[in-house]
Amino acid sequence: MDMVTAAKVFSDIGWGLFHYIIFYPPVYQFIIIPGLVAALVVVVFMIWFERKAAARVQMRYGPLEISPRTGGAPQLIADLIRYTVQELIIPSAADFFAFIVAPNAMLILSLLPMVAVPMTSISEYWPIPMGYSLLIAVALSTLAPIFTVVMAWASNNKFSVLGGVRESFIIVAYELIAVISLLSVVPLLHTFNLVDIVNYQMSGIWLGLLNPIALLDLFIAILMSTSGFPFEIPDSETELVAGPFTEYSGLIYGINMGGGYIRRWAFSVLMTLVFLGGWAPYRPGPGILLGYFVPSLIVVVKATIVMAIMSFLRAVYGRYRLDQALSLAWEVLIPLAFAAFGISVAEAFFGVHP
Amino acid sequence: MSEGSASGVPHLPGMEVRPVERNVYEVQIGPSHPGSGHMRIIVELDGDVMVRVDPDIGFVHRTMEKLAEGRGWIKNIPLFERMAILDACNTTLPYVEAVEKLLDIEPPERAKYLRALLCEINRIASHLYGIGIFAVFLGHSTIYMWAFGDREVFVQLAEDLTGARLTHSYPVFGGVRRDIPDDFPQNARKAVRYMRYRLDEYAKIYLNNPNIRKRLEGVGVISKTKAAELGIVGPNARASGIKYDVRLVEPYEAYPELDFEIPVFEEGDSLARAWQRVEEIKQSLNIIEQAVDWLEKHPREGFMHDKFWKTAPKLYKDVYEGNIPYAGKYRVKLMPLFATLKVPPGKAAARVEAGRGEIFYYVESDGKEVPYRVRVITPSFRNVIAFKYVMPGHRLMDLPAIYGSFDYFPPEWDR
Amino acid sequence: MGGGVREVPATAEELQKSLLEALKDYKPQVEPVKGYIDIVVPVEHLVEAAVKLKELGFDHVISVGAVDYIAKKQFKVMYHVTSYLNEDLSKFMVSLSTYISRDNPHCPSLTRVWLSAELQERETYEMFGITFDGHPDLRLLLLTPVVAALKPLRKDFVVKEESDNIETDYEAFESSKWW
Amino acid sequence: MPAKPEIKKVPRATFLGRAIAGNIGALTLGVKYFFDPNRITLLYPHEYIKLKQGYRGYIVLIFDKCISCESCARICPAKAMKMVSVNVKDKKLNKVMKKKYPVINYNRCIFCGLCVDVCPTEALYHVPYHDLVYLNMNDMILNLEQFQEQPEFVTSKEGVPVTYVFDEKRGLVKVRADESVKQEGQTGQASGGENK
Repeated sequence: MDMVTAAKVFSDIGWGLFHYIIFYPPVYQFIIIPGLVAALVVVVFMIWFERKAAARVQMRYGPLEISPRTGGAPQLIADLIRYTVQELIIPSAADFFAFIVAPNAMLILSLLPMVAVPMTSISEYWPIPMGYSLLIAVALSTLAPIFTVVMAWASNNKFSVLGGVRESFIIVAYELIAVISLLSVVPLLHTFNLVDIVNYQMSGIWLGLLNPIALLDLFIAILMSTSGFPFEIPDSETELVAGPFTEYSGLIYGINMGGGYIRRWAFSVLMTLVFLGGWAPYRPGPGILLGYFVPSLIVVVKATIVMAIMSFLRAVYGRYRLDQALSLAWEVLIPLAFAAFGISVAEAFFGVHP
Repeated sequence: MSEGSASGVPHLPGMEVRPVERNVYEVQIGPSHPGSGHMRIIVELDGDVMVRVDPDIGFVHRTMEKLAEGRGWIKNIPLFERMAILDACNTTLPYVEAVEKLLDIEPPERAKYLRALLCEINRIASHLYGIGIFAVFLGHSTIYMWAFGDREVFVQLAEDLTGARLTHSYPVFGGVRRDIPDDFPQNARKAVRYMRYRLDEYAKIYLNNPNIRKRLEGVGVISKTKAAELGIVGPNARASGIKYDVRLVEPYEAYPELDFEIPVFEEGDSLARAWQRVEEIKQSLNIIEQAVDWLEKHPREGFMHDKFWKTAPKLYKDVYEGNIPYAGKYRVKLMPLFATLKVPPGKAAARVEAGRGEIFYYVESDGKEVPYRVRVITPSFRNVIAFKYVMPGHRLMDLPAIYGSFDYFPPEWDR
Repeated sequence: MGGGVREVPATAEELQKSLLEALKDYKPQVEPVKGYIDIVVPVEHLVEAAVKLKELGFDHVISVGAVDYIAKKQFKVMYHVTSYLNEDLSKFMVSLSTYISRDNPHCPSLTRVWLSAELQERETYEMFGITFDGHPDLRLLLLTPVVAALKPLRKDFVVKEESDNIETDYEAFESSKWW
Repeated sequence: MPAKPEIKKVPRATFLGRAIAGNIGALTLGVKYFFDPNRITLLYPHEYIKLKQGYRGYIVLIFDKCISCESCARICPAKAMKMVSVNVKDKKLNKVMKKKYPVINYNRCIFCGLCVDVCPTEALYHVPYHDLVYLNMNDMILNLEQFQEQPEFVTSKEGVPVTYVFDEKRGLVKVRADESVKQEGQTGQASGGENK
């Protein structure tokens, strides 16, 4: 019988903690990369970038005063602290439970697709079996926006309700586009497996090049879903003060404000994997560093660039009217999405498939 | 929504309780609202379509007409320019003209050109302000910043000319208060050239942007007859095809001698109103060039009516010529009698084309040191009525697209 | 006005003459004014005169204003009109005005003739307390009911302002009273 | 030449021209300014604008020139100026007599400059700055002694003086005030907004 030393017990527990909880891939992916922590870091950077980029175009500096040398980069940290310690006002007429739960549920559900995406081709680090991972990720991504409608209804405010109605119109419109254009790669590669999809793109032919219409469609659908310009319709501040978020304050408003970005982050990661080659051209090597961190870093950088392009549109566009956005979605983008699907089928037929 | 809202609410003075129809959703846009600026629009929505629109104004009312009855004649000039400080010269000019009619004097030629020059600088600044506010209504923050940044160029010109950025108090009875500084002509020409090329960029990123075009095209259409019936003014009327501009029908100051066009659009929608302002800026730039050329060519004399300048002591001329080091240069000093001016009894009216449209003053004097009655009608006030009759039938998201296209300015219409 | 010479088809005098001719059924009077033509008709003929002017081409109202002649116990209500669609008439401003009694002032509304007078009549209503009979929507516009009850633009409403005394003694000046 | 009306048309665009040329034009212009920003922000109070002479700023009294005519106090639209009586020694007559002098209340002053323009002996003048801070409203009422000295321009102690010069390509260009004289002739080479 071996001696059970205290040191061994502790090291076993530590190893267990690390292996089964902290680096248990589903948990790790959800909490750290590409989940909550990475998302927060990227969102903080992205809000700063959005403000700085718009400011550059708009003859001004943007956030600067807090630290002129870094271009005002800590501004968002300061904002975060402010939101955290600000007073939380809950209107007496609001539905308390739904008012509090909905934003948090939205935040969590926005990140849920992250438990289904692989960050490397080494099966040891997959969060779930990858057989139908694209389908699962797409399905999970559709859960979050419903809670925006719940928030609007719970706020018991006219502007909120109008914003919530607009949001629900938009959900119905963009989801179909996003789902069809994401799934348009399936007939081409005969697989729902995200790892296979990325591995195919290792050859240098990104699916975005093979099917640019699907890429464009998905790009616009993401903008719509996360109310980015030119589709910033639910919380259009000129006529509806802040849309569904009118009654929110303090930390919960901060969650709401970041919520859209986090959803955009989740979609960007998905888009990177499916259309922009994932961790290609890097081939994951052995070990956790080369096999997991490097490829996931590549994905994060690519997805950040996608988000940066989306953020830059704020400086160029105004917002569409609700019915114009909807008609754009139903009359232009959905036919385009079907066309993209058709292109994939045609490409598969003519043998682009490896 | 309709039943429960009125019950159990105490009826306070000034509170209005009225039934709302079923299936109608009443939204109050304003008064302290990012899209409105101290003005409320009560909108009744049927689905997404506005069925009744009631503009509720008066949140920044300052009783200018009453205050004017208690102040001396010249003291009203700084008062009235606070109606629309970004259009200060245009706003006070008809008052000055009306009083000049009562005094039976006419400013000399150079003063007329100087007034026209500042009027056009103000008009550009005012239009740029309007473009900027309109753009932020549509969510286009870049043009908002650009227009306000480029407006700074013209505010700087006005500052060089008058010594104040916005509240110029520039035209006074019989003349003006400053002559152009020496480096003004070259600065003005640079500003004109800069703005011309900037306007092309505005068109590229804003007016020809498919997103903005889609928002504005065919929205808030006002036909020519409808515009005449509602009596809307200025660029908004001209965008509906009405060939009416006070500079055209009753030219004042130096305008009869200047060569420029009055742009008229016939579409009558929000997009035409937006283009109207761009075209008017182009014409104003032409006028600035001509006025500056004229002022440069002609000798520096005749900036104040002889009645107020002939008897001026030598010191006044020294100040004008800059012989007194601390006093600046090209300042036109006022005779002390301005402080206690008495205007002969009579009634006079004058109108001027301000940035947002025709501004009208009715001035009545009974021979005292203060006016008996001053009636001011500002362009924004006459445009309010359009909201009531044009907006119904449009969608709620068209409200900013129509509201902004009229170039609203609450302090001006509330007076 | 202005320095330029314009060739106009009709001068203001000619227009005034022709207007008096056209309105002669309604006992028009002319008052000497500068910058526009002032035609005064009795209050009972106001609507008819307005209809006639509209037929002549004066299609919109610039200003609806009133003047309080407290010594004569009268209000003068003025409608400054001009034309948009007839470009020859645009040069001229014509004021159609009427005198009404100062106590219990009533005036027929011209909103049905000129829609553009709607908000301005509401303003005159609240500022002077003149009731415009037949106005479709006579409510307060700029003021709250409490202030409108004082009828602020009437001459007997005096704004309490600091006196015009320009002198002050040194001690009072330095004290904090003087904002 | 009087004005003439001119019918204009809103530029029309075909569907493709709108969807492609319009979007590309807007995006390229945005990208152009992203890489070459034209900033005009004044980083107040690290920088402050050195205003030209002639700016209607704070007003200072030259005691010896004042002839007590009261014009300034009479013309003041905001009733910010008042006359106070003080005993002064007249040099010519060599006796002490009561004279009136203006004092000013900056709570009310609107900087219209009418008092300066109306003064028959040019006893008042503007200093070219206006951004002063007072600790309380009482301090803004100047007495006769304070009215005679130029107010302390605190911003100038910490900040860098800049001026804006006109430029054909960039509208207003911010330059250091001491350099603006040098750059007078050749403002084209814009130091842009990066000038700090």
